Amino acid sequence: MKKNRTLENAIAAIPSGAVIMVGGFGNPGTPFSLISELVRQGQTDLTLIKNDANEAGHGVSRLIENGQVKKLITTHIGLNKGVIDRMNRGDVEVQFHPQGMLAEKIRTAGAGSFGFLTDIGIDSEITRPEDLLDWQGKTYKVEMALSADFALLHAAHADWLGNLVYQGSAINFSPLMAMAANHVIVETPDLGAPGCFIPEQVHTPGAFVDSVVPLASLTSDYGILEHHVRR
Amino acid sequence: MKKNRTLENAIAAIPSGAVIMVGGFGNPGTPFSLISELVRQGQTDLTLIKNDANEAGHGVSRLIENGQVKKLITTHIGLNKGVIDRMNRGDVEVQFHPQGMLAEKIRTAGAGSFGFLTDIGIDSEITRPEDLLDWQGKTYKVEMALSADFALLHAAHADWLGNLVYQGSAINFSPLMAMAANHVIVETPDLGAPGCFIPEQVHTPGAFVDSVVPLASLTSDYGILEHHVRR
Amino acid sequence: MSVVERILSRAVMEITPGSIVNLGIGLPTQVMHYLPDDFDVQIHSENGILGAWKQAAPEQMDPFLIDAAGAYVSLREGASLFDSAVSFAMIRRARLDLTMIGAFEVDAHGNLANWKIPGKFSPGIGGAMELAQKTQRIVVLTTHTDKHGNPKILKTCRLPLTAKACVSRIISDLAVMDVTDQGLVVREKLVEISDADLQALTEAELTFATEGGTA
Amino acid sequence: MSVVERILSRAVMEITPGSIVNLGIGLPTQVMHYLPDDFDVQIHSENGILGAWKQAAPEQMDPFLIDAAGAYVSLREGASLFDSAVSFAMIRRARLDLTMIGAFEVDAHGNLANWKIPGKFSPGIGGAMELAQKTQRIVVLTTHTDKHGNPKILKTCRLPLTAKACVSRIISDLAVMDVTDQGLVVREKLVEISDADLQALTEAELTFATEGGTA
Repeated sequence: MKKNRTLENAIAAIPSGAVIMVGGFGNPGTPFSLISELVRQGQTDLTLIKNDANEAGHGVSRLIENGQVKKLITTHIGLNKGVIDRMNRGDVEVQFHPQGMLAEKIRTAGAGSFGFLTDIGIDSEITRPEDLLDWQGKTYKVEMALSADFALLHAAHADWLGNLVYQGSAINFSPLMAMAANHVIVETPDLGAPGCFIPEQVHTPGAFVDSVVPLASLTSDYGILEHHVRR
Repeated sequence: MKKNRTLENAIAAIPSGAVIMVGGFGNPGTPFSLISELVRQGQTDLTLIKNDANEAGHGVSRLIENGQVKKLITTHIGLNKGVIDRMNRGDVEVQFHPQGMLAEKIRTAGAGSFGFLTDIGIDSEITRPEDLLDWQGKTYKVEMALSADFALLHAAHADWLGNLVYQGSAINFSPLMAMAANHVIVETPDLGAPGCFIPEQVHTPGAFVDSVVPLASLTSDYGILEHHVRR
Repeated sequence: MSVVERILSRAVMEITPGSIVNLGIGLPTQVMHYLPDDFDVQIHSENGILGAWKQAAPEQMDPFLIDAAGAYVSLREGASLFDSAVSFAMIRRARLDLTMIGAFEVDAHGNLANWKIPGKFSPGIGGAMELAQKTQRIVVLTTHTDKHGNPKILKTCRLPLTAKACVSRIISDLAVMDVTDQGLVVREKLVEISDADLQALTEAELTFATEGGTA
Repeated sequence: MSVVERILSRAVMEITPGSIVNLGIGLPTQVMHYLPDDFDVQIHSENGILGAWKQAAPEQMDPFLIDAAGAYVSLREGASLFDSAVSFAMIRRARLDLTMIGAFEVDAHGNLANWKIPGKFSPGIGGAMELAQKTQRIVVLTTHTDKHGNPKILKTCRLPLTAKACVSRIISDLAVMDVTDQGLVVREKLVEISDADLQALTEAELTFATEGGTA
């Protein structure tokens, strides 16, 4: 069953108020084209789940700058002073998690489980008394699963069954989000026919993917950020 | 740092009484050569964690038949009547888990977490009242993490940093066990130098692996089981 | 047509094009051999395969590639291979459209017992609980009675349950029955048999949607 | 030699051959550039890299391959790339030998505060908590005092903690100090400074293992 969709159709499935996971750690893995279309279509009151806020004028930062985002669930936004300012002004609610806890909360939803027991941050101010569980003689912090209505992902390669292969450091949260979201939309510059992958090398099996959007080319968004080049 | 070991040296690290995870679902992924050496060295009072008990005369069944195993933590031993009989006689203690729960308990230990909340089997006789947790208005079953002293794994390909690539249906529990055991021993018929893998295609990063044992060849244990061939 | 053939040839009609299907150990795994070679389906095997297919020719048989029942399978184009945690994530996230599964007992409430006969047979749970509890649609394949002629389709299961209220449809060698809020409804008969005779072989009460129609 | 150079050139000596090391954002990431090109080490970056290495030549720079600080890295032979769950599993399972990390404050008990200055700077937690809490050895790289000359090495941290009692060693621009059960012990001085002057710049009480020895 072919999962190919146009950019417009794929994003039109998203209603205002949706909870959306967005792949990417910094630029790599950020689905810039899907995000651009979401900016164009203008859905509002979105809750975003992404490792970071990208940088000013890029990726999810554009959704935040455009006032489409109610809440951001993330780990670190230190490279985006504009979003920090909006958070401080109360324009957007920001919820921070330790990075591996965010990954694991998403993965837990993706595994069809409801929460997990950890000791990360258990002695820190991020842990509230009501998060603590005494169980079989020890104390744990309970981290609940984090799911979403949609996931927007970038894959280096895909086939039209939805099998995905990622590249470089662009893997990051994407395989976890593919498992955790109810409707998974993937953009790719390289859409092949089934059989184009070695089966052991598929990162995300097509069963987790709902829509695949082929990109004719990658815009400059996907290129080198000159200010991160060491001189 | 080279992680190459001889078969004898690698297995000699295991003391009697050890808790050992063994990869493989049926034959594929079963580290027959590591197991043979463990039979030869004769460590006893072992606790094994493996999806199944292999078949009579093969793999972990040999350890059980040889009286080296105190306890088996598994999901299904229907293809091994001899081990079922030993279980029924009380010669070996057998603990059953739903297959995906066993996988997830191992993976939870591998993620450095302590347990997870599920609803699998919550209405069945496998769930005891003391496994149930009321949390934020809902009832969950708590499944605790399952770790081990050692993992014995088979990889189709490895390098001497411990990077592993599996093949076919031999992936199964191996990447999870590599994360969950304190000392991970891997056999492989194809040991290469670092650089032999495409970095995105490594299934188990070398950080999780302690010893790699090169095999000169694969014995008949690794071949087709004629009685499973459909005529 | 043997009893098994009758069940399998009806069971194969349950598989809709484009779907993801798990075929349990026993009768269900044999359904694959009734599918046309070009049928658009992805067979999931819980040991880490999506896109398993019929046994390869002898010279292409791969000892490192079996399904959960131990059979040497091949792979279709577009297949993927993955670890057991991902495989069961797929199941628990309800990404499977259909699981066909065997039964020791099944009942009018859709309860399924297929993993344990206390004191007699206890090989373990395997993947059955998660498949039964989480697949979107469960179809049970079973002989209508056991080898002693006793009903396997009961008012209420007596054996330890695999999962509660999970079964949508039962295909036996005699009939196709749906689990509904009003109990079991016979949709088709697979042999010439009267309503009364079919009911006599069934502990659960049957309603006949086919009454006076097909036989 | 600048203050930064002094810290980094001492810090690089902490990296033992064959080890797995994470270099935190800020000063620590720059330590890599002080390593010889053939040094046997695997640099872990929490965005999913084991075996990250120095920036590639411009024509080989890959926009899809950055470290956690955003720098365009290359890969060494034997590198692997993986998802964030695996990356943090590696951290929480203590498969990292060493993390070098920056600090707002660090104290005599080995407590570390480096993620939040309430009311002033709150960019998020990132990977710091898990790295600090779970790496086998934590070495803090920091200027001895802040830009106003106030001590950063305290009796007890005042800012929200990243992790308790996690730091093994502190390398400042002035000295190398170990966290011990008896408090901070100065192992080396990196500049000509008297014990009294070093103590004056440090809120935590210092013990001088180097007393009368090296200066």
